Amino acid sequence: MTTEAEKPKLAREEILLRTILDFQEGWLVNLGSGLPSYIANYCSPERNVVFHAENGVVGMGRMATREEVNINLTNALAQHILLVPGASIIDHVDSFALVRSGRLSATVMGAYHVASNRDFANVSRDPNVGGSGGGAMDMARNAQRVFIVMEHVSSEGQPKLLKRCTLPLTCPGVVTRVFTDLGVFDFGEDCFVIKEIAPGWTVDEVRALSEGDIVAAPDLKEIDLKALHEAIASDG
Amino acid sequence: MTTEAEKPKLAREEILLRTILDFQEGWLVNLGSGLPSYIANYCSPERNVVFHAENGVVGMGRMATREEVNINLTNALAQHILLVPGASIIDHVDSFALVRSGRLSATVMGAYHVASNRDFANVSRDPNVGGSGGGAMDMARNAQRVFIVMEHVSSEGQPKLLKRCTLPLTCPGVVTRVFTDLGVFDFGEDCFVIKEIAPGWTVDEVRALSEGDIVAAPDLKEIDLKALHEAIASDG
Amino acid sequence: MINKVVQTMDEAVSGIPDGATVMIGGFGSGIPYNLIAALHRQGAKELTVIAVNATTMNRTDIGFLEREGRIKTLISQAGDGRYPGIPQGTMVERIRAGGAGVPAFYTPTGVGTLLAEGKEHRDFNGRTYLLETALTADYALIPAWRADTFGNLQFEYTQRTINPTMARAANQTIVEVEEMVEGGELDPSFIHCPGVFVSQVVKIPPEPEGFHGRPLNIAGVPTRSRLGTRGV
Amino acid sequence: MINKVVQTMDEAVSGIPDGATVMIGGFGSGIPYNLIAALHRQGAKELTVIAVNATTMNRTDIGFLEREGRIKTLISQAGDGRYPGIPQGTMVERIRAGGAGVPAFYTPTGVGTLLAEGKEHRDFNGRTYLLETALTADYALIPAWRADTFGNLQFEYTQRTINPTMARAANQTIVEVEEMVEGGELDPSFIHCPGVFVSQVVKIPPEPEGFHGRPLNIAGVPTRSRLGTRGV
Repeated sequence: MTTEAEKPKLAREEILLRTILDFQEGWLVNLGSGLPSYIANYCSPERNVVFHAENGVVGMGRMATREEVNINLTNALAQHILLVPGASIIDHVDSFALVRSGRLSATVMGAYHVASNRDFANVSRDPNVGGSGGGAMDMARNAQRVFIVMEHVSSEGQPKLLKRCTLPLTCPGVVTRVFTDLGVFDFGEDCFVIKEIAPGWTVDEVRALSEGDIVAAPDLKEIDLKALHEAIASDG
Repeated sequence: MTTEAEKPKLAREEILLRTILDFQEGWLVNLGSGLPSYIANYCSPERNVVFHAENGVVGMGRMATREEVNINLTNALAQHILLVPGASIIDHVDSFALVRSGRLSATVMGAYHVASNRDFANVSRDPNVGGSGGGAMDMARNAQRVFIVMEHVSSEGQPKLLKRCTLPLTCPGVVTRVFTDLGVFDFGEDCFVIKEIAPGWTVDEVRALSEGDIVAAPDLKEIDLKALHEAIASDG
Repeated sequence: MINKVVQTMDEAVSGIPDGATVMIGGFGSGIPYNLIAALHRQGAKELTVIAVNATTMNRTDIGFLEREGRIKTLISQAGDGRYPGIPQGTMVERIRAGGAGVPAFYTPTGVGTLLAEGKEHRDFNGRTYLLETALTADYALIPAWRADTFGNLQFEYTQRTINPTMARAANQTIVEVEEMVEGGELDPSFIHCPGVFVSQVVKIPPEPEGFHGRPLNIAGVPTRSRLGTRGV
Repeated sequence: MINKVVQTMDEAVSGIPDGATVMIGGFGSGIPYNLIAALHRQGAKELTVIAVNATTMNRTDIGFLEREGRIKTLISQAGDGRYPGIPQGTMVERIRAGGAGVPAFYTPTGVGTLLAEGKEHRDFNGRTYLLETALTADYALIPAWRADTFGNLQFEYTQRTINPTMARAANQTIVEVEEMVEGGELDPSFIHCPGVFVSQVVKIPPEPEGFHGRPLNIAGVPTRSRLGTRGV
């Protein structure tokens, strides 16, 4: 935890932009609460990615402006949203039927802890008191891919990429990929594999802010922020 | 089986008319295949009885005439029907969810056998081969009342009110009331209790055409066909 | 068909006794603010409340009921230390089971978590599932966008959520609606909840009865944005 | 969103291989006559067919597939001596479970009958239930009344039946539709089946491709009777 304060990390928006690049045409993607819920604001309809909100939206668009608010149209966080053309509304039960039956190409959510055995925790900050995490357990257990989007260390400066989670699990053994403000992480044999790294950072510097083992991918590359902004801007 | 051929029994239509008199305002009633499916033709909307067809109709009306046919509007037997004002369509799953959750005030269906222990059989004429009877098992097991509407003896002259069913059961122990062309039957301790009898018939004559024990209700009365026709006619 | 219309929110909830089990609808949107306020005024206590939405208690008025000690048991998807919490998908499926005559079902959700402790685990086709049981209620309080006088309901957008499902899972369902039309005026093919599942329907008055002056709509902004043709 | 439109029934079913499990929709109404005819022409065999409607086989053209020996296994609600039969409510709930990620559930239906023999019995709250398992498929063939180009579907009246449920239970769903509109033209609040559950959608041609010249509509009578307003 040495150079942390001095070097720039990815901005929150940039973590989201990098996550969007992983979405493939035709995917159905659930956006979790917090940071991920803003992904629909940045991802253009031309990508042909359909966003799901678990309260029953298939085809969620960006957040509504004050003038666009309809009290009967929100996401699962009660944020006022718009729909994209071709959207449809389903009921709450049907929405989770969709989730459980494995229709989600990916779910994107935040986490307090991610472990190198693909476990993750985002339901409770109290090690002794569990929680349901709303729909997080449903999404995590049943989506085809679990993408975690988060800051690399906690607001108290503690590592969040761990050997083992010490908070109550949301779901064991399911995380596919982690996007943080320091890089993009896949998984190896009980380790994280860093595939992309924030500009100016070294793997050892990332390791210093992590507890779980971090292995550098053979094709490790630096995240090109300029290209990232351009790729997303071209959406619009 | 002595006087059977000579005495008039209730006409099929009259069995249906008598059945309708049992319906109370606000009831939701499923109409089974065969004879019961025509009940909606005779029962006026003013009775405020809502008819259910298990393919997903809540508020089934009479059969459609040739000019009224819509290929996308049938009952569960593929008979073209109309809807009453205020009807709604639900899907097939929701329709049986309604049935299983006990929402049906009554189900009306035919039977090959009804036994004095309230068992009945209408899924198969082969004692060794069962069948599902379509939705009959669902309706019989879960409706608040099971009304059986049938001729008192089979087309081969065999009794259908039995001590015990010898055909595969649709559901054990559920029949509430039986309407035949010879009378209206409730149940006592392993016996049928005849509550109303066809004009001109004696209880012994009905017993002769039954196998199960028949007990006469203290208030046994003769069915008043004239009043029956008038009561229903006033619906129209 | 039976006319289900009653005139006031207070009349609609007047029959709810102490100790009743009450489902309260909505999640994010679709919350029956006026009926919750009426239930608050009505005074019933020792209630068992089943609400997916209770995470946002302060915003739903369920919180008012709770702070006054009127809720004996709260069954909700989110735990807060006092309540254990239920995965949201499991919770809504349990309500669905209640209205579908299914006493119990298996779900993959929650396996390997604290919430699975003490639950029956069972494998089907090589995957592990948990047994979960149905939820039913004496009453459901829900909103709808449009009703006919027979209680047939339509919901707008995400106002729908768990509401039509609660109507099926409760013995009696009381509905507050934005618009009321004559019985038979709604297209039978596009009714989200048939009137047979509805006991009482009340039109929301022009000046909402919202608890503590809560506005039904957000002041100063349009309440509708139309993003597609409605029906035909 | 992805455009799901294909031009012909034959193209739509061309990918169905021998040995596939195929759900075929409808019950009384809502039967995909044109897709069944195309499947017949296509030649796939050793099929497992799941159809609630197979009691009326002669009228649905599933009978043609069967008489030619193309069906290895038929799963249907009505037994005919060769097939054991499934209570209709249990059958549709099993399909629903397949599309809902529920591997098994309990139902009261069938207890005390021949169909309960060999099944797991279990009591909940003093009542006995049977365990039943989910049904899923590789393909579903269904009709719809109206689709947009993204595959969002609306059904008219009892055309709906099991069709939106099969779309959810099958890996790929192929739809024949009476009317086609541009993507986004349907009201999002009144879509019976979202396009994410649909793989391909084909408009029924003016002259139906019905097998053996079967007319899609009954000759000489109007195909529509309007009994209520549609939507708004």
